[in-house]
Amino acid sequence: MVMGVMEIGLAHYLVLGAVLLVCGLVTILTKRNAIGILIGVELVLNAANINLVAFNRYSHGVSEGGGVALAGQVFAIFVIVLAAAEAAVALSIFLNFYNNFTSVDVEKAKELRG
Amino acid sequence: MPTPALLLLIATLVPLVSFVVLVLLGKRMGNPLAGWVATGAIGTSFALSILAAISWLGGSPEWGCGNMPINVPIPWVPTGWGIGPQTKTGYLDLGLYVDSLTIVMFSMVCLVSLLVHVFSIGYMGEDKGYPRFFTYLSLFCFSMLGLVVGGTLMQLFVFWELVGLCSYLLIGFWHEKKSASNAAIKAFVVNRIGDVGFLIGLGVLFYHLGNVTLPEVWAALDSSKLIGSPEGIRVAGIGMFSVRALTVMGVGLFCGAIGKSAQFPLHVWLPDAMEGPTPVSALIHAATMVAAGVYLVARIFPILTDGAKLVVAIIGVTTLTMAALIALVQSDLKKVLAYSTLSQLGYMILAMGIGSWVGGMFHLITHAFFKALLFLGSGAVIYAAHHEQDMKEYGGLWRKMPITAIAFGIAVLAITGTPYFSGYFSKDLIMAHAGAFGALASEEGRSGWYWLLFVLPVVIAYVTAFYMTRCWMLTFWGKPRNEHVFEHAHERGIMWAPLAVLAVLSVVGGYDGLLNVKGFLNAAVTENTKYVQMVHPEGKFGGYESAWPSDEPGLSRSGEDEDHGATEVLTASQAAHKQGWHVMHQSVRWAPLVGIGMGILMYMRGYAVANVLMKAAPVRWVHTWLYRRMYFDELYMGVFVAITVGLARLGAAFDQYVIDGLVNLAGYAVRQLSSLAGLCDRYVVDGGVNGVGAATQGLGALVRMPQTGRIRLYVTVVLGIVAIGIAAVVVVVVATVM
Amino acid sequence: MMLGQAGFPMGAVLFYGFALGAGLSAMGVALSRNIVRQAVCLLFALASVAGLYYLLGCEFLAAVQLVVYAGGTLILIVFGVMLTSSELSAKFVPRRGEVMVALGIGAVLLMGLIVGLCAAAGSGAFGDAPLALDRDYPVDRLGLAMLGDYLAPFEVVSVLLLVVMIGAAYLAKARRKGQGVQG
Amino acid sequence: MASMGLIFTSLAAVGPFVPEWGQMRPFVGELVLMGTIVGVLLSAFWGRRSNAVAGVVSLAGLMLAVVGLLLVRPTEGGEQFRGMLVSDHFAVLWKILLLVFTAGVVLMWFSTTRVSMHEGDGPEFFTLLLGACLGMCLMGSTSNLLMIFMAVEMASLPSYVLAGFRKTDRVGSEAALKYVLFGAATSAVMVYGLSMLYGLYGTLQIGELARRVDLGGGVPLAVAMVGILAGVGFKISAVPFHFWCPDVFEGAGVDVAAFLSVASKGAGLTLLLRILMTIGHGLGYAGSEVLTSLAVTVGVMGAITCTVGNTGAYVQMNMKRLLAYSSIAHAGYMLCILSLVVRGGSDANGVMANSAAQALLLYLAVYLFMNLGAFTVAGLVQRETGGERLEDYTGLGRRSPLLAVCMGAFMFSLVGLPPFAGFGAKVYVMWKLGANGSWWWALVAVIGVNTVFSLYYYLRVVRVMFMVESEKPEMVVSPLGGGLALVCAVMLLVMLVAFEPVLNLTGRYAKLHLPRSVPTGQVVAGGL
Repeated sequence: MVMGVMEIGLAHYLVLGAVLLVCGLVTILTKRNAIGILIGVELVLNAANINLVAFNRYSHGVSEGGGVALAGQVFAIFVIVLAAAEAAVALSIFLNFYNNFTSVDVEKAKELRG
Repeated sequence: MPTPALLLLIATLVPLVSFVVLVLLGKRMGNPLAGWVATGAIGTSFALSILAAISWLGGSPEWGCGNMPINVPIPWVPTGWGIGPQTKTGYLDLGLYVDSLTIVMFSMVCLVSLLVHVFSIGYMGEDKGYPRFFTYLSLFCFSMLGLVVGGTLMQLFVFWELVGLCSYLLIGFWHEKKSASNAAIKAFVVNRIGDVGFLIGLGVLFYHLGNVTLPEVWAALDSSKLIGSPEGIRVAGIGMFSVRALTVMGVGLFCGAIGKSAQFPLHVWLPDAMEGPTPVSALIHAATMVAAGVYLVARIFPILTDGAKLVVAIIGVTTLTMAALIALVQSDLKKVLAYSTLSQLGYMILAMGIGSWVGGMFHLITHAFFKALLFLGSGAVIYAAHHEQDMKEYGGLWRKMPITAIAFGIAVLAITGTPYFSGYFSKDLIMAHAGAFGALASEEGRSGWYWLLFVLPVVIAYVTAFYMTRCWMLTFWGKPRNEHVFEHAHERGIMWAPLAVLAVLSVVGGYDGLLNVKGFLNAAVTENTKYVQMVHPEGKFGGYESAWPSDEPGLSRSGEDEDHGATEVLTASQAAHKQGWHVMHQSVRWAPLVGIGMGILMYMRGYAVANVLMKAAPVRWVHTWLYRRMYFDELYMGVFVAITVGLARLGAAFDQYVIDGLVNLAGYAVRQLSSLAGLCDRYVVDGGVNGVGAATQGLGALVRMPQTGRIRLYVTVVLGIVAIGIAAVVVVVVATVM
Repeated sequence: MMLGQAGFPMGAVLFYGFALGAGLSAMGVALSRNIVRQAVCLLFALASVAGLYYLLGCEFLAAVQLVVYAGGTLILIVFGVMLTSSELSAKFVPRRGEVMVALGIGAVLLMGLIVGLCAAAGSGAFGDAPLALDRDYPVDRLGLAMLGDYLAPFEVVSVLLLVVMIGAAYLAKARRKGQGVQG
Repeated sequence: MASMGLIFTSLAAVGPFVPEWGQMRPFVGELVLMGTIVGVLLSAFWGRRSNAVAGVVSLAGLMLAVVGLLLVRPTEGGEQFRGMLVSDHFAVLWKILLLVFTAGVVLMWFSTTRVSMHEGDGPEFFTLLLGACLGMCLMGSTSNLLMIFMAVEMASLPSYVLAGFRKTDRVGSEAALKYVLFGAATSAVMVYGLSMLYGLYGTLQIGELARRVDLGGGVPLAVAMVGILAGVGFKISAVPFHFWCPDVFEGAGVDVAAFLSVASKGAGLTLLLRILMTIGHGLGYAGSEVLTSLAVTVGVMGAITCTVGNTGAYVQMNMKRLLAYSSIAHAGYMLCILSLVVRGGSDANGVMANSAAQALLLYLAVYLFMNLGAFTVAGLVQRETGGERLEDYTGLGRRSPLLAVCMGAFMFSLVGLPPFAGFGAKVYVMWKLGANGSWWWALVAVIGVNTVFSLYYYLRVVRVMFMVESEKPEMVVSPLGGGLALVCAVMLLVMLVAFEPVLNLTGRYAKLHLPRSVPTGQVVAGGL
């Protein structure tokens, strides 16, 4: 596959995915607000989704029988659903933490250690 | 299951039942019922063991000889490989093995245990841990008896650990005493070092053979097969077992015995183990458990290569010499006895090393009687003296405790090898074989150093007589050095009765006619040889016959050496054997007399003569060196502490390069170092245990360093590792592409 | 309809637009210190990614992304932000060292991934099947796949959502009266 | 009528998609669990007694599921639901163990937690518990990347809530926070890795994927491996993904900690085993470098994990934290087992690899009772004394001989000392590793050294219980709790005495359904 600048190929999507991944990870690492960390996780999941969809459309879009293969897209849909579920659980836990510590600063959470 | 095996099995289980009962109900039973329950249990075991012995003897026309050993293998864990037609192939077996040795050993353990139980009812009568004590004792009896009847090395190991556990519990019985719990930990740790060796040996054996049943192992790895094939033993269906592997295996297994029988260099735990109650010292740390090491060597004897045997002999002779020298100067009554135990165990181990199977086991049995007597006697003294153990505070006690004094005196005579006491027969047998070993070695043109294996024991025989006499003199003779102790001293019936029984045994234990221990042991050799040959026609109960004929010239015949030589054509080993007896009689004939005489002369007036001698500088130096137990504890301590400090420094250096956790760690390191400083003035075990502990703790501190409770640090560590990993892969990929 | 006509590279321009939107918003998320601003950046990032899905011909997925992700998850997050709003003004400033470490890790990862992925894509490790972009497909195929090949995960996710909702509702419920300190 | 017609028409349309009973039967455990969840939710209508009712309902459901699984014919194996799920012997035994264990946790809840729980919270608690259990069941029988992700999330999400279930408890909420953040991060990384696998090989089926694996993967393959290791390693708490474990165990309730210690780790290990074995089988076990590098990675990870666990436990004074580190150590031992799968190569049927499955099942079966028992005792002590620190165990030998003896048994078993089954399991593992020869001996050595390390802190508990006197009053132990602890201890004894039946049982179940392997000739060459 020729990779011209104006010819959009798989690699373009993968690089974008990598950028999102790294941004997400940096977010996870630097934020002290628990919700901020959750936002970072969402970015990482989006990176994975971009990969999945791009792979599906560029490389693995045809099943063995010649039909349409949808594995990547279906995977992406499930990831979106689970991200929503995970966010719900995480936020409820943050709220509970907030109730107990009156803060969502994860640096406050160091009573358990050693 | 044949009757003797069944009886012994039941006899083994009875103390277990007693243990369970005491665990559940011991506290409610209280004093003295709990003690009587345990005593009843071991009494039952003893009765059963006598029955077993009778049925064993009844099983053959002539007693002992000609019986087939009873081997009852029970397939346990399938392994998929292994040798042996006797059992289901490919199983790790459990089982029972009964031969004449088992019978003798079992009866001895039961008898001594019974007497110690009875004694303890008196001795421990006022202790608040009375039910707990008997609970432990019952567990110990079960474990020890299990060890004796166990038919596989695997089982030997399991019960080995169990007796170790009991020993640990009983040494630390008075755990509120810091020294007692330290001693318990020391014993535990030092024994584990030995056990590692045992496990390695067992692992090598099992890995190659897939079977650990005693007769199978003997038959497969009989070391006499090496005589024809110097490169190793070929085992059918398994392959070659090289001499080196055999030696490693043998020495590894022997390491277990080094730990348990407190041989050099792992001897340091036994003297400290005297922190336990005195009956425990008598039972576990003199008569039975520490002898288990010798028993183990006896059981693996046929598979020991010459190299391994030499190691055994050297360890034995080192221990017996060292311990006897240290015993010369100790002032704590129990410490003297502990070191004399070490020395006597050294004799037994030496006997095994030079091939005197019967001699070693014979000495084990007789030693059990007189050493139990010595300890129980000392227990009676200590009990009478308000738990004062220092001989400096005794003196003149025979007037208050005549029975104890006489019994103790008999034991002293037995251990010194005075003619016609039990120790005489067994010890002389060992030394005769040592002499023969030397003779054989020089005949084969080996180094003259082999004679040391004879000379040192002989010299130490004189020393033994001296220090045991010293012990008796300082305790019972002379003027009372502490009026308070003297006033308080008295005797109790329940405590002197076992002494009397043991005194009788100490006298008659060695005769051929009465207990006939030696006859049993000779029979065991014959039986095992026959049995192994039945299993594997080419096998032997190896090594023994190649050194000496099992029926050695008895004492009665020792005077008529010349006649024999004229009529028979002797094999080389028989000739050497005869020469051994000859040399031995020349050397040690006067040992008891000289030693005892010296002792009496020197300590007639208490410490007076000794104090004069101490004025001379070289003597004082030697005395201090010996009194501080040749500085072994300090040496071990130094090594452990050095390692600990080194590791701690390493850990501390590592810390500085990590951003987080530094604060936590600084505090930790300070505490660590301060505890190290406090460590320096303690004993070696503290040093050892804490050393290992601190090393692990140091590692633990490193491991827990990121565990600061900060979730972001956790994630950072994880992602950092991931990033490094991926970067590494990129580098590799790029490098391959380039 | 995907890549536009020959001549004007419509597809490429759209891609770069969405990609820049997604990338810059993501960086905004990573670098902003204000949680509200982060949430807004995330919204833009999600929308841009939806645009990319559309560009790739996955209209349904794009819709899901917008409805579920941007419309659901993000709203949840904003709720979370508001419920813990007493600290909105408080800036949790990370330590400089931590930021440096994070950026270091990020840089290493980014370089590694870009080099590695481009190399892999260039060498055809991801399969060199012809571009399937011009193959149109109706949404009902996706629906059939959900009830056919992917029936098991579909069912599992229903149970999962039930359980998770119960758990989340339990934890998020306000403290009841009389509920003392325990444990 | 019209609507009826519509329903029938739509049913007919959906018809082909509804799985047959034969396909569903191996998953009777999961089906019953789903039903039980509904039942537990209904139990909330009992009003004031709903806690106990919910507990009883879930207990009954778990038992029913076990019975259902026991009735599954051993021959029913294969891929079901279009390759999404796999049913085989291995999965069945794992599910039985898991369900029995969860039932044990429910019993434990009755004896330790029930009184301290608010009335009306029970249905939520058991819904979450059963939901997590369902996810862990699925983890044991999936060989599809999507299902792996689903199952891991299904197991994780309820666990996060469970960790913080005591809402007003500060440390509890802290534990939940850490757990969810750590878990979300690792699972996101895992999805990214899975996307790489999909991109490389164009399939979500591991069996299919294994046939296409080669070394050309380069960075994407490495990312994928790291991703899977992160996601599964988080469940196993393998180093370096173990950080959450001590904090969460300490902060969570004792019943939750017990549940996570065995179920979560076991599920992760079974999943990893299946992945490794499927890949190994797909590659034909022919000493492929991919497989070897995987096995070495897992083995090294296991060695490091057990060392970290054992040394970390060294100075812990909190019983739950100590047990957390101990569970990390045991996860390490079990990871070492997984490194065995690479040696399936010597024979086409993968008998060696099956022996790894057997060792894992055996270890799990033993580990289950050890940990259930130890946590039960910890819970009972906590309930009586209100404390979970080691000081609270002083003189336990006098205060409650039954608990102390049981705890002693668990500690001995955890060290791996006879006469408890922990000994047999450990020896068996070391032996299987040793029998493999070559570098596996290093693992045996590591396990040996670690056993020595672990001796100290386990025996310290025993020492505190029996050798330190205390003035504390005698404890009243609930018969249910004491009985549970006793049963666990007795099971440990019995499992060593009857070691062979246990071996036979695990051996019979240690068969995995594996897709056909590559025909010889296509195998990627390479040496071990």
